[in-house]
Amino acid sequence: MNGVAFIVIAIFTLAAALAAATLRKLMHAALSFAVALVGVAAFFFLLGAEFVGLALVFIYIGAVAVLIVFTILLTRRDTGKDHGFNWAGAIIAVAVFGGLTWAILKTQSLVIVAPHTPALTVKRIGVALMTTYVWPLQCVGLLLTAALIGALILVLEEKP
Amino acid sequence: MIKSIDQVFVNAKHWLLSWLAGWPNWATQVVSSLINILALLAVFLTLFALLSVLERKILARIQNRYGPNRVGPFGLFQPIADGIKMLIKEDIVPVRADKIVHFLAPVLIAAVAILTLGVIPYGRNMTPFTIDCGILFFFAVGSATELAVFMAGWGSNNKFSMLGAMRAIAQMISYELPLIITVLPVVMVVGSLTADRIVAAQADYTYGVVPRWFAFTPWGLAAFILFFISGLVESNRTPFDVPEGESEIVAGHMTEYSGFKYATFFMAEYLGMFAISGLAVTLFLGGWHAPAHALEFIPSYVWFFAKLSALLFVYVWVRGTLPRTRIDQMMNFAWKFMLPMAFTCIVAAAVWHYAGRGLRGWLWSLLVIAIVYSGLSILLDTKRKFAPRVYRFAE
Amino acid sequence: MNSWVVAYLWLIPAAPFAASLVILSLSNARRKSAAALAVAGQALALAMSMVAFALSMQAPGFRAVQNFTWFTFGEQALRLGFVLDPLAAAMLVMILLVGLCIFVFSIGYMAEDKNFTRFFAYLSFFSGAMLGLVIANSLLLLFIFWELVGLASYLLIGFWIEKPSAAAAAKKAFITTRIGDMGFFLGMLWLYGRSGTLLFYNGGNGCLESASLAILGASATFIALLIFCGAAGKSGQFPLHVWLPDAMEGPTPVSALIHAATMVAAGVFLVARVYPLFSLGAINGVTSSLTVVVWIGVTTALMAALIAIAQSDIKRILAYSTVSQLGLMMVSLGVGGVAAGILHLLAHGFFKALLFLGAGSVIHGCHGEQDIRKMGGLRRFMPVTFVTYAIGMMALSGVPFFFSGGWTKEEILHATANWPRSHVPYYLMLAGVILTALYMTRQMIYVFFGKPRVAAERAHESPRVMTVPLIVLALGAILLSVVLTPAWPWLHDYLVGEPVHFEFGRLIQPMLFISLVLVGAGIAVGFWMYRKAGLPDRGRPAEVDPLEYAQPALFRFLANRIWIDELYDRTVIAFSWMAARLSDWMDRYFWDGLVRGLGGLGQLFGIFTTSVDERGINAGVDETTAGTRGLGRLMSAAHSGQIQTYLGAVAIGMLALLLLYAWLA
Amino acid sequence: MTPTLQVFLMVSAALFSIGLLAALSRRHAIFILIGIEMMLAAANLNFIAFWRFGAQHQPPIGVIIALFSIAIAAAEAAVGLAMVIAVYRHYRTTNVDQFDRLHG
Repeated sequence: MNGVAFIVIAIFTLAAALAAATLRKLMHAALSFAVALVGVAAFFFLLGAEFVGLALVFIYIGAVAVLIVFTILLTRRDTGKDHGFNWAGAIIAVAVFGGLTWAILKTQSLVIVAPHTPALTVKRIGVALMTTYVWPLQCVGLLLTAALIGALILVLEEKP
Repeated sequence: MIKSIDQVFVNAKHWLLSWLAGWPNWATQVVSSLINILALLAVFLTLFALLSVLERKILARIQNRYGPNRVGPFGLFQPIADGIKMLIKEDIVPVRADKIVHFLAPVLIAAVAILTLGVIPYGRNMTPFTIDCGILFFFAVGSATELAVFMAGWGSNNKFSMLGAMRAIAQMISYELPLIITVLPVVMVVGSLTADRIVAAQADYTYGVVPRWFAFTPWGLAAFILFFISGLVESNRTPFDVPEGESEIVAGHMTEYSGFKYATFFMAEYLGMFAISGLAVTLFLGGWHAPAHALEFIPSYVWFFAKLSALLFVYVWVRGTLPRTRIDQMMNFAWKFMLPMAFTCIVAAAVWHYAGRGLRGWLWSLLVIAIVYSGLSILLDTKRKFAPRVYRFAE
Repeated sequence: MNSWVVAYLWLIPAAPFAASLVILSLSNARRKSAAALAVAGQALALAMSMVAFALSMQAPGFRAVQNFTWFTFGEQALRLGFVLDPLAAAMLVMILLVGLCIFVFSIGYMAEDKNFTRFFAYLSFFSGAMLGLVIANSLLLLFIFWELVGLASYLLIGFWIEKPSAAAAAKKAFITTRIGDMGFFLGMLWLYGRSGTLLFYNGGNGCLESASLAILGASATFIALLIFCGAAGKSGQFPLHVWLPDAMEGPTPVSALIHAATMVAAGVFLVARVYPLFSLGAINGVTSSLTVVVWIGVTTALMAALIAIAQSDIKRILAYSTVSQLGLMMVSLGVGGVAAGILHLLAHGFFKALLFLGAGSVIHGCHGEQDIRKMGGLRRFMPVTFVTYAIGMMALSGVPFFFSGGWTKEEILHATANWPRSHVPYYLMLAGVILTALYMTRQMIYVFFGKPRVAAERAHESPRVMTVPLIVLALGAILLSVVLTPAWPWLHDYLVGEPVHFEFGRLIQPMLFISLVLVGAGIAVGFWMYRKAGLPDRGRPAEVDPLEYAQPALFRFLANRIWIDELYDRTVIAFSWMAARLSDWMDRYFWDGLVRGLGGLGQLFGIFTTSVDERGINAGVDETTAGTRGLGRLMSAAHSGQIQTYLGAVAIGMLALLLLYAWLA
Repeated sequence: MTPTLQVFLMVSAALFSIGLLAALSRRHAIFILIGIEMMLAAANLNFIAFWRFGAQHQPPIGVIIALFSIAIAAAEAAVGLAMVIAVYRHYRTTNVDQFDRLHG
């Protein structure tokens, strides 16, 4: 397929992700998070699931990133002070990464090349969503409205 | 012969590509997309330049004056003058501003604008970037503008720009919803997200004269109008240009920008306008189809750009006539009128489809829209709607 | 032939009942209307029974039945009914005639009593019940009226409720008759059980008709004997006679009506009514039940007659004479002379009522004095009473010819004579006749002859309202003999249901002479023994009774009613008292102990469970809770509240799983 | 070298652990949310990778689950951020270490 593209995108996303995790400034971290997500979307494009990639971009960058940025804005009073870095967390994260890689490398069955697949059209996804997975779709709709209302109530400030 | 004229650009491209027969496959792909990009940029930058001056001339004519006519014949070289002006101005960056974010903002916003242009079919098989879910791509990328605007506001470390950015984002988010929901009926009726299929669906003509454009169906017209209004808001154009309202907060999130960065902002705004109206044309005005069977002989791209310029004229016309709306009026209008109407368009489209897509469907969907519209207008009686403005100062 | 009379037969008992109800509702002051109502009720009933009597005379062996359903339970219907046959018709007439005379007499006798109206209410109630009993066609209906009669007798005996002796006597009467009635009731149940119906005559399948009698078979004798217990109780036969003499506590008309003519006769009537039960399977007229009846009758007659001789109370003598006469009737029924028994019953009803009313007017005259030893020579002061009393005495002792008593007694003797089982009853009955004559002459001499003693000074003749019934009854006692003579035995044949024909030849019967001799002997002995009664004679003080002087031990034995009451006290009363104490002891100690023991057991169990609960379960639970709380506190220390520690823990957990997986695989 | 499933999984594991790193090591509340979002994105990557490399089920189950998980992640992010704001209003700080009212 496109090894080169894969490598480029991989490096790009991981770098952005690492930046998001380690950058001092909160705003930069948030923005690099957005960039990392674009990387992940690129991965999805690479894997042939354009729709999901676009959905990811649309939802995450369109909404979540903006939300994060807004939250940073609303909690401005102490963004200046750096809360410091907790090394124990880093060690655990590395350990987990080690464990995961060990597990992945150990299982040889994963070493397979992507079979040729018919292009995933939005129609197939649409049909699947609307027939077999119509209930989960409704539930997710319900969940989203509930989350919306919940978030609003949480943040709603009673006028004095 | 007509066909060859119609396909002249496409053939040109193939001709160019034929030069690279021996190169590996991915290389030819890269080159072909490069060609597309260059063509796209060329066309739309010239259009940008043209429009900037035309806009000022039309505005002037509306205000009963001439507008720029000193530079070149009828002031046509005015954009070049502006361009040069912008380039040679000093690029001031606020001291404690967040330099990276400050710098990246205009870049991102321009990139996004150009990206959205890539999906629109300008003529018969003249779509620069054909992917399965074209419209979704358009909106996915489009949504990055909010982030860019925020970066601009945040990066310039200036209260006014921050406030301007907040207002712009609030405005754009509120109108993003109606924008997308009005697109839904078209996608639903056509059954696909790819722009080409949408345009193809509007090819036929009823009774040979009336084209099957969606704009001529009741729900299509309503959706088109709503889409157009949301387009105005998305590109921060006149009735809704609160963010950079000169009288209130200087240039909104663009206050701290000068020189070339400001030019890019300005360009991005226009490109955004082209993209939105281009999409409007593809979705509702039958893309590059001729308005009547008889006029088929005129090449497709001519029709596309004709319709595009008509819409742009309306943009400028609107800018010239309507006063600026208050931010809370705009918000109420979005949530209380636009959104319900957008939903009714979907229902109307469904009714239109199930009532047989013919005259009967036409009447039924008209009825639905009329009922909801009148109901909403009664409900949102202006006297009561605009509650006294509550001044809440930022904590 | 159910003419309208039979259909409205129930009106006869209904009239006195209605009268009694109305009188009860009147206040005590309305004396005149109460008396009028009672007499009217009686007269109406008499008229109707006259009509019924006329109807029953149309054909020999007349029987008309009027049955109706009282109520149905499930598909079983309980049927009652009224019957009109010679036996019932005769009894109706006798009861009403005697009753009417007694009602009129008691108007005078009870004049100064303050509960005058209540007395008449009870009297008419009693007569209504008695009439109902007589015409009942179902043993159940008969039993119902039987009980009402018992109730009436209780009310009337205990009429003077303020007198404790009267109340005790009423109670005693009621209880002894009830003991008998229990036997009657059992018999009735047994009969119903076997024959399925209590109707006497029901067109072929009544319990007294041949169809169901055949079903009864051997049990008929036992049923008969049980029913005889009721009869014995009510008619004062040997074991259950003790209440009759004490019943003299009631006013004299009551004694006259109830304890002479009607109620006591009910027992005999009952035996006569259910005679087929007694005589089922009779071998030439003798069945075991009938023999029992005979021997009971004989013992009662002799015993009562002997006791009567030694009594000093005028009414007690008559009471014992009634008991002995009833014994005689039972004997006659037992030996098979049903008609003779009934005849004697009817005749006895008239002259015994006469005697009682005579005694009543004597008592009234002597201002309530009942002890004959304080009376004497009253014949000069109360001539009418004396004459009617003498007629009654003659009839009672059985002087033949003019007096009805003679004829009926003679017939009974004739029937007892040819009783196949044994001749002893015959001879004893002869002795009975002598004794009867003896004690009656004793009484006559004591009361009417000799020198007037203490109570006699202010004696005066009773008013006309009392003497007229006496005269009527006396005439009745004499004229009745017209239909009783063997020459024209109209009443006998009427009862038996054979056509009567006049035959002069049969007038003189050998039995006539025997009875003449016996009665003469009796009177002679009486005169001889008691001519000096009440006067000091050859070393005998005045007030001492000649028999007592002659045989003091025997006299005292008889005077005390041969110690039967004391016997009962010692046996029955003692026994019941003992049974009461035993059940009290059982209840107090045995059952109570048992229950208290169970309670104790429960308490014990309670104590046990609480202790287990306290030490075992609670302690255990407390320990575990303490343990868990400690563990909880330990665990909570791990929760630092920091979100990141939790997230770290999750990650470490995942790692541990991976390691475990690695170590396992 | 065309990328095999294993390599994809390596990348998503890396992304996941970077997310974990962000969530664990940074004391700022919003970092935790960013960390979580990254972990979720890694999971989605896994879904799509397995869908692409695995047996082609007729309804593209991997894609659909990825879609749903994106939607849910968005909802979760919204509520999470709302909570961060609410907590900030109460604590006047976003330093996670100081949110320890629920300690043992």
